[in-house]
Formats: sequence, structure tokens, C-alpha cells
Amino acid sequence: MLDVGRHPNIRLLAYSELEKIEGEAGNFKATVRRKARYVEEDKCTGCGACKEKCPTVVPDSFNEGLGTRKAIYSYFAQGIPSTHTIDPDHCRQLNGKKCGVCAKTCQAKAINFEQKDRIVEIQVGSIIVAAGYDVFDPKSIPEYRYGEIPNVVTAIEFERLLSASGPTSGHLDRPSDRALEAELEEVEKKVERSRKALDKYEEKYGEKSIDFITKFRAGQYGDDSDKAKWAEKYEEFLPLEKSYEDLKQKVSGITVAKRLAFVQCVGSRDFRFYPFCSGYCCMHSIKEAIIAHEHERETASTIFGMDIRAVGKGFEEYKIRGGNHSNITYVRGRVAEITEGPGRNPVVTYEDTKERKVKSQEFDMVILATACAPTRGIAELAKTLGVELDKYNFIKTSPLSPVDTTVPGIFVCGCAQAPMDVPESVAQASSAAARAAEIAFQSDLEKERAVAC
Amino acid sequence: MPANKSDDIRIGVFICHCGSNIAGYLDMEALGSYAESLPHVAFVQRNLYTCSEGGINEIKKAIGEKNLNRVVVASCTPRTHEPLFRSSCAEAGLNPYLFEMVNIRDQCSWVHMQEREDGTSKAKDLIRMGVAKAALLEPQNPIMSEVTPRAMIIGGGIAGMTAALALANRGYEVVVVERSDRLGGMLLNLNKLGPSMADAAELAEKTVKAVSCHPKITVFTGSSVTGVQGFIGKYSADIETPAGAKKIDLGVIIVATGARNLVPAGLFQYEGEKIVTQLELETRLKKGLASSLKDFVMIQCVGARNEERPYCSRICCQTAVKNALLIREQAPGSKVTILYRDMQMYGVENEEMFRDSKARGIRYVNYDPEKPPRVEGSSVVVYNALLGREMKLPFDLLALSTPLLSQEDSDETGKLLRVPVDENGFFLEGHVKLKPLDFATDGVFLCGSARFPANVREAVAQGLGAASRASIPLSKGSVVVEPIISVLANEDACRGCGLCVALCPYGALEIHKTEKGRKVRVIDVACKGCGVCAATCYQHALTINSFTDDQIEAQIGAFLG
Amino acid sequence: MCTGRIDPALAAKAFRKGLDGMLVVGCYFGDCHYISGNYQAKAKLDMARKLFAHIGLNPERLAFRQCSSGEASVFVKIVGEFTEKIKELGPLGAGADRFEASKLTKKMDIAEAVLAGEKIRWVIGKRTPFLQTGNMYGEIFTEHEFNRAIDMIIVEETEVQEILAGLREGAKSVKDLAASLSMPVEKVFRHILALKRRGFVALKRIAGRSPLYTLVPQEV
Amino acid sequence: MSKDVLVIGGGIAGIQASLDLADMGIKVHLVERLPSIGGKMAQLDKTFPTNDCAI
Repeated sequence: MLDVGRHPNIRLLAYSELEKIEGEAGNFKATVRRKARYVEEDKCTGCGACKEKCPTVVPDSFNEGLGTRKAIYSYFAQGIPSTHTIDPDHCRQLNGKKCGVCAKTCQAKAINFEQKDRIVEIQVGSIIVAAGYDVFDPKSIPEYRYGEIPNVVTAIEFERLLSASGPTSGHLDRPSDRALEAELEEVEKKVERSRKALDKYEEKYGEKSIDFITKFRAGQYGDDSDKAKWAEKYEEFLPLEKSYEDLKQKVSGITVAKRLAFVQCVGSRDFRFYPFCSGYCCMHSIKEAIIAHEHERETASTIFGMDIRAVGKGFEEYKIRGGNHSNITYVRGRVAEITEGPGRNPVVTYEDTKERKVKSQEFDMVILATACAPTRGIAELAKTLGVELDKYNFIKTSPLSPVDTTVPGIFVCGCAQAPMDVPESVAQASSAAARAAEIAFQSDLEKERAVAC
Repeated sequence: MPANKSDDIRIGVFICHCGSNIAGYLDMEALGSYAESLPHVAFVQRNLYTCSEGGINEIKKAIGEKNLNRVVVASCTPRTHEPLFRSSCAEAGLNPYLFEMVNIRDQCSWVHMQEREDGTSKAKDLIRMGVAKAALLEPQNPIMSEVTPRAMIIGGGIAGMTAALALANRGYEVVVVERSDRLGGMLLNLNKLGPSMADAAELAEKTVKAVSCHPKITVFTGSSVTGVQGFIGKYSADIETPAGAKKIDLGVIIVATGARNLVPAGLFQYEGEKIVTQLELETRLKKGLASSLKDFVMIQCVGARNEERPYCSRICCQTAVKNALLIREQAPGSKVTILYRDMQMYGVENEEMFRDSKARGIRYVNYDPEKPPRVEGSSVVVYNALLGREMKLPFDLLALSTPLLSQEDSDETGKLLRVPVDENGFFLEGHVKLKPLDFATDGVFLCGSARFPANVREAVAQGLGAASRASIPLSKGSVVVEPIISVLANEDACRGCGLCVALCPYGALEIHKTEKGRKVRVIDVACKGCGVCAATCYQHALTINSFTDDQIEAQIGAFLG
Repeated sequence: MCTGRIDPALAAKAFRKGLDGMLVVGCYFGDCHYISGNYQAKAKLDMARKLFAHIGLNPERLAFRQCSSGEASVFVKIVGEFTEKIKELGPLGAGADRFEASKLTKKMDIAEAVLAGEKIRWVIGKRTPFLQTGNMYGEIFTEHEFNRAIDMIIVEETEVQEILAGLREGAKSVKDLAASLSMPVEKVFRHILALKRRGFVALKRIAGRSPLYTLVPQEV
Repeated sequence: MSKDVLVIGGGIAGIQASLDLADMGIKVHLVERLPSIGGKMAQLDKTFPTNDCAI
């Protein structure tokens, strides 16, 4: 990644979108919109002082919304380029409010609220489409109740929870527990505020609130308006304190998630959504289960799948190793539904095809192995490029020319062509590079070509 | 280091404020005056941003005006900024390897934001260590070696042929060495290619023709590689051909030796007549099935995913489904049942073919490896978990899906090329995820089933990919290596024991005979500078440029004050 | 550069110079940018830890830990824990593993010589082949057997280096050496014979009835 | 005629294609929709089967 940033032959146009393509193989003209970052790329040193001071907190899309970032941000810590970006949807200054804190903080004077989108035109001989994929949104599967049951997450969200650089620093804290902790913090602040107000009265009148209220309730203070206010404050405080104590009790009982269920083929091999197999999800779940077990030795995982597809190099061995050393149980069958049991524990109902019985089992967390969906905007991109898509909206190729699209000079690699795992993507990327290079050097070779039979 | 030399050392120290990233948390003034007090330091400057154009110009100016011969920048991380500072030194006429970087931001000011005093004192330690090392730095020059613009591809199957054509079409000379007496490899034995059902023979013929008559490609069939010497860019291969031995100079090598099919002798009463492998079934389908055959059974994972061969051979399930579909086409009304453990129909096309096969009446029975199917006369008996009982399936033809095995001599080929094979005999790529087509050894690449079982589409993609990787050194015409590599600093001390040679992960060391006896030699362009050899040599004959024992010890010494 | 570059003798040098702890942090196994350098580092440092334990230094002062470049929090934890550990042990020479200053230097000289020694480096270097494909006779070692062999070599090599250090002070008889090193006479005698055979030690003269041995200067 | 190549997408596939071409001496323009390149792989903690760190 870093190599891309410093390679003299690579011009990196991040935060940019392709608008138009004209011409043909050997002679394309591309129009690219460089979106305004409101930060001058050549001045920003990526030091990050601005984001420390920025007052606006936004959910962090890199962490799948599980953590937060500021309105001025770098996409992720090691991101290339390290140039920061202002999020125009959330920045106070750009939304007409008074702020500009980042501009004041930045000693490199890189902030420019006046920056506009720029259009650049590029002449190229060939094009490689590596537009990737999207994670399937499991909200559309009603029986899994993703989004309703907090402890049902997607594989990529779980990946961020496992990551040492993620929002939980790698602790398997359940979303419901994290919400509970956040609530406790919130209530704690309120209790403190309320307590302070009471303290003032207590000091003023030299009396404890608890003693005061008995007298007040007995009508000893008549209609003293100040005392009435005190009483009102105290009546507010009581339920607050109660809920605070309750929450504290609940939070103290929290432990990390130790019983994990992985549900395979969420959106894949499913006629309602994508009939194809996404290829990598079985291995992804096994990996996550193994890592979770590394984090916490008591973790036990169950992987529910129709087939466990471990077809790559070393994959089958990895799967067996997971079963032997990482407490993974593989269950053949499709999960029928997920419900919520006591303690916010998700309950998985499935058919065990081995025993031919419908069973239910409670877990701490359920991870959905979501399908590799064609990326949003692929249809538009295909239209811009003039390439055809297959029936699932992946870019069409022919079986024996695995990286050639329907337009000469335009090639495809990675999950934009079909779901595939990392080494396949890398191999295919090199293939696409080989094809593009053939075009680049074509003119030099035309004479030699003519001799070939 | 001779004493007189150290007198001439003039170090310039540039301390970056990084806006407020460093200056906000450390006492910069104290750091500046401290740096001035260090031995050999001739000049100290503080900059708001050393990496800005202004900062860079200051470095260049000081090198000239203050006669600096070493530069230390105390700022952020070398990960992002070392190349910039190095090239700035070079632009001012100072050898770029006389530059040393000290990280007082990521590893100091950012970590100790609340501890100004301790942070400052740690930054002093770091600067002192950097300066101590800088004093001992030696100039280095990049190492360059020419690349012979010719590639050798070992194996003339579809992966190798695809790679050969891709490279030849780019204008490079290609030598293809094929062991059998014709090109085509496994493709020659196949019938149709799933899921498109394209004709294998047609593809083979087309590709073989293109390869055979390409003016840039020389094909040696019935030949084998018997020796390989040299390193990236400068290989020389001995090839045994029917017309005698040949020696050919090469720049790069692609391994495309493919795989072979397991013959399941002793398994499921295999005899090659009524009980055959999928590959043998392909041949029968090619000729046309006898009309008497009505009942077909296939068993998956025969001789695979067991103790002996723990791996899944990736392509057998799709082959079985493809052949099942072809059987139904050739023999309408026939019954095909596939006994499987997991149907490995990964991806878009395979899963589609799988679904299609079910729609066309091909039946699937899952079996438990604990209760494997068995052959009883002309039937297969298998326990069906869904029904909860055993089933007896009569067959006219039983096809066994056996895995692809690595070539018997893959280990020898590996030794010849100094590249590793894995526990299953498949070649081991440089990185399982990120470098699937490269070896750790530069200049040697990998594609097709020699790496791991691959279908034709995948083999073609990998062939193209390997060609892309191999074309990089070819198109550059030379290999340039960072000089931070192993050097034989003290030849007299070397006893030629060869321990370092045994431990070098890159095959970058070799023993050769000199007048003084056996000595080690570093193959510059193959060395990556990991330093394992230097840490191993008990004679301290080998060291690593810019990370010598002296330099590391000086840093430790400086740390201790 | 890689953790594989860390020469274990550096640790002895550093402790002699006054370092109280040395932490080497490398990549996870299988994730080495230099293929196998971290395995090498771990094998070498494990061996050095054994040696330090043998000569009376708390082996916790030398540690090998692993984390990836993306795991800041893990790194912080590793460094924090190590720092705490060293604080708990106290400065070298003043804490639980107390040496007198002069003795520390001597011990570290011996440690350095052992760690830089030919034998130990061959055995550590060949660790993987020994465990996987066997030695030159095709004997395959188990992890346990290998570790026992290492332990033995450490003991022997330390004795040899102590003898050499003793002789560096001047020619000595086996008996004197045995007394000053508190080692059994037979053991010293066995080592002296081996050293003589290898050309490191020679007979100087016979004083009374006991032969005096001396060092043979080595070519570099 | 232009020899340059436009690569759309800065995930692992786009990065690899760009580096291969750039190393061959071909000028590459790499367009990425998001503020940084890296794609999905940058979000992964570790990758199977070796459990390497992802970036």
C-alpha cells in the first residue's frame, strides 16, 4: 500500500470518481472528478493535529460505524495518502455554523474551506476495473433480525471488533454491552449533575436532602418556592439514582462474548438474493473463530453451513486445525431463524441434518457470513465504460479470457468480476496488468506481430 | 573505525517540530541545545516541518555551507519519510546512506503527551543514539545487475503456454521446456471444460499452435532442465533435449510444471474398467459412452482429505458435476448419484452449474467420513444421514474423484531452483495471500497446478499473472538493489563453514573456492538484508551494511549514556 | 533489517555495559517479511535466556515478544509489562540477581564468548532441520530432546569459557583451575584435553608434578 | 496512442495491478472513491490460513 504512495509511476487520485470515458483501446480519454477534501494535499503533512481539536464526532465508516471519528479525519490510521479530509456532511463550518477550529490548529495552513471539486482529464491506453464488492446488507433477511438484535453482527463488523486497532482494541465486547456501558456513562453524568444541584441546597440550608424531603413531604415548609424546587430536584434525582445503581449492577456482570455462532451463506446460495456462492466466507468465519479463540481461550464457536468450502491452499488443513485446537464445531444445516433470549443472548434455531431434528441454541453473539454483493454503482460504472455485466451485476468476462471485459482495452480483476479471495484477486490483478501491458507495448511490437503466423 | 577518520566527521542534526505534533509536547529548545553538545555534531537546526520544501532546502544548504558529511533528522517515521530525506541528501551531493532518521514523534511525543519532561529526556536518548550510529555510517552505492531478456518456462501445459504467449507478445524471448513429447499437459486428457463446456481439444490445439509458431518462443519437448545456476537476471540453465544438451542464458524462470492425478489403487476396488477415475471417465466421455451404461455413481474425496493427504484438491467436485451433466446429455434417462462430503462449488459459475445439475435430476448423497461408502459387487452401499439408513446404489460405472498430486520430482525441481515446496509437494509461493505467483527467491515465478490444483480458467489467469510478474525485471532491463545487504566484511575470518548458507532464506549466499580456501560469497542482487547471516557468523566475517555490529553496539552504548 | 539480525552475543555485551533489560519485538510467526528471521530470533534468544539463567542472571531480563505493526495497543501492553517486570527485578547487580560489578563483567564476558561460540550457533542454526529432517545421521530429534541437548551444551560451553578465562590470567594447573572455578578436577581435565586437541590450549611446563597449561594465541 | 493505464479501485486488486504496471515502467493513474486506498483488506484484522496481519 505504501509502495503505491511513493511509486514514481503511480499517480494516486484518491477521493475521486470516474465521470466519463471516451475513445477506444489504445486511446481512451477519462474524465475524473477529484472531490474537494477542503484540505490542500500538497500542504497537509498528515500529522493529525486538526482532528484532535475538531469538535464534531461522527460514526466511523472504516470501523463499520462501531467507533467514532471526527468531521475532519484520515480514513484509517495507516491510510495512503495520509492527507486528511473534511466530511462536508458533518463539518460545522461547511454547514454554515461558526467553527474553523481545524484551520486555526493547522500550522501547515492546509485547510481550505473554499476548495472546489476539480475535473481532470487523463489520456490512457487501457483501463483496469478493480471496483471491488459490497458487503451484503443482511437487514433484508427478516428471519435473522440483523439490526434489531444488537448481538447479531456481520462478519466485517466482527472483524473490526477483533482488531487490536478497532473500536474495542480487540476485546470481544458485545454491542449490547457496549451500549449498556455507554448508557451507564450517560446516566452517571446526569446523576453527577443532579447531585451537584442538590449539594448546593444542602449547603445553603445545612440539611441532608433525605432528611429534608421527609419534612417537606410532611408539609413542614409550606409553600417556600425555593424549597419546592429543592424537593422537585430531589424527586428527579431518586429514580435517576435508582436506574444508575441498576445499570451499574448490570454492567458489572458483563463479560466478553465466549459463545459464538457463525451463520454461513447469508445472502449467498439463496434464491431471494444471490444464488451464487461467495467463495471466501466459509474460510473467513473459520479464521474469525480461530482468532476469537486466540483472544480468549474459553471461546467456543459453532459454524452453521450447508457445505464448508475450504478449497484453497492449506484451507482444509486450517479448517481441521480450527476444529481440533480452537473449539470450533461445524454443523451441517441452514439456520432457520434467530431470536433474542434472556440476557440479550441471540438464540439460533436450525435443522441438524445429521440428527434430523430442529434445534435451538443460545449464544453470546451471532456473526453473519454475508454475501459478496456487486458494488453499488457498478451498473453506472459499467454504463460509463460501456462494458456488459453478467446476470448478477458482476463484470462479464469469457471463461477462457478471465480478465477481458466485453470492451477491448478494458480489463477487470478482483471481486468486480466475481467473488474471490485475496490470493485469487492478487493473481488476477497481475493477469489484468499483463493484458494492459500488452496494449501499452503493442505499437512497438506491431511489426513483429505481422511475422507471427 | 580509524581514529583519524572520526575527526573528520561532521554531523548535521535537524529537529522537526511537526507543527505542534512534536513541539507541543517536548521541549524543543532543550533538544536543540542538547544535540549541539553531542560528539561530532557540527550543526543543529530546528524546523517547523523538516519535510516541507523549506525544510528540505535548509538541509541541502547546510550540507554545502557547513560541510556536513552525515545528516540526522529527528522527526516522524522512516516508513513514510526516509526516502524523501535520503534523496534530499543525494541532491546536495551527500551519499544518501550517510543519513540517519530518529523517530521522536510516533515513538515519543505522541506516546508521552502528558509527560513533557520524561518525553524530552527520551527524545534526547533517541537523538544521542541516532548521532552515535550516524558517526559510524559508511557510504553505500546501489547495486545494479543487468537482466538477460529471456524467460524460461518449465512445463508446457495451459498455464505455461499462456505465460509464454503473454511474454512473447510483449517482445521477450521465451524458452518452453516440456518433459513429454508434446505441448498441452493435462489439457490433452480432458474432454470439456466446465462450466462453459468449451472443448478442451480445441483450446489445446489453438494454444499449442500459437505457441509453436510464435517467432519469439522456442519449444523443447521431450526435454528437462538438469541444472540452473545464477540469480535473477543472470540465470543459466542446462537443458537436456533429444538433440543433446543445451546451455541457455536467462533472466527469469516460471515454474508451470502442473500436477498429476492420483490413481486410487486399492481404493473402492478400483480396476480401471467398471470402476474408474474422473480423468478416465473424461476419456470415455470424449469417445462417447456405451449405450448399455445406465446407472452411474461417483464418490468424492477418494484418497483426499484424509490423514495421508489432508488437503482438499479444489477442482474434483466441479469436475464431477461437469461430468455428471455430460453423462446426462450423452445418456438421457441415466441415473447419476454423487456421494460427497462437502460440495466445493465455490464461486458464481460453479454454484450455478451445481444448481443446474440438481434441476436436471443429478442426485447428491452426503456421506460421513466416519461411515464411508463401500463397494459391494456392482453396488455402492452408503449411509444416508437424511434418511437415517443405509442405501444400496447399483452402478454400471463408478467414477472415483481423486485429487491432483504434486509432481513426483517437485522436490528435485525445487532444489534445482532453490525454491521451497510445501508438505504436500506443491511449490510454496512467497506469501500465501499477497504473493501467490512469486517465490521468495527473486526472478522465479509460479503458476497453475504446480502451486495448487487449479481449473483451466484459474490456470490461464495465473499464467497471465506470472507473466506479468516475470515481465517486471525483463522490462526494466536491470535489477537495482538497495545496498543495505549482507557483506563479507572480513574475508580472512571466514572459514567457509557454510552455516550462513544453510540459514539464508533467499539462497543469497554461496561457498566458493579462493586462493585462501573456501569462502562465502554474497549474491548481491538476491540478498534482502535480513541479517540472519550476520547474527549467525561466529567469526563475525559477515555483516549488514548500515546495521553493522559496531553501529548497533554504538547505539546501545549511547543509550546507556 | 529483521529480528533475525539480533546477535544473541549483543545481549551479553549490553548487560555488561549496564543495561537492565532487553526486549526484542518481532512479527508473528508466518508473518515475517524476511520469511523466517523471527523463528531464528526466537531460537537464538531462547538459548541466550537459558544461558543467562545458568550463570545466575534472571532470564526475564531478556525477552522476545511478537505483535504486528497494526497492533499499537498490543505493543503498548508488551512494553508496559516488560518495563514493570524490569522495575520489579531492579537494576542488574543490585536486584535479586545480585552480582558484584567485577563479577558481572566477568560473567558477561563468558556469556558473550559462549553465545558467540561456533558449537552453539551451529546447533541453534540447525534447529529446524534437526527437528524435521534429522541430523547428519538422519536421527530426528523431538523438541524435548533438542532442548536437553541445548541445556547440556550451555553447561559445557560455559565451563570451557570459564577455563579459558582462567587461563587468560596466566598458566595454571588443572588442580588450580578446578579449585578457582569450583569444578571437579576430572571435568576440568576433560575440557583441557579437548581444548588441547583443538589447539586452543597447550602444555607450558611442568611445575613440580603438575603440568601447567596455557592459552594458544588464535589467529583472527 | 497512450501507454498509460487507468486503474479504477484502490483495493488489493487495484493496488497489485497498479504496482505491476508501474514496475514495468508504465504510468498508472489509480482512482479511488474513498479518501485512502486499501479497500476491504485494510479492514481485515488477519488473513487465513496463516493469520498474517492484513496490511
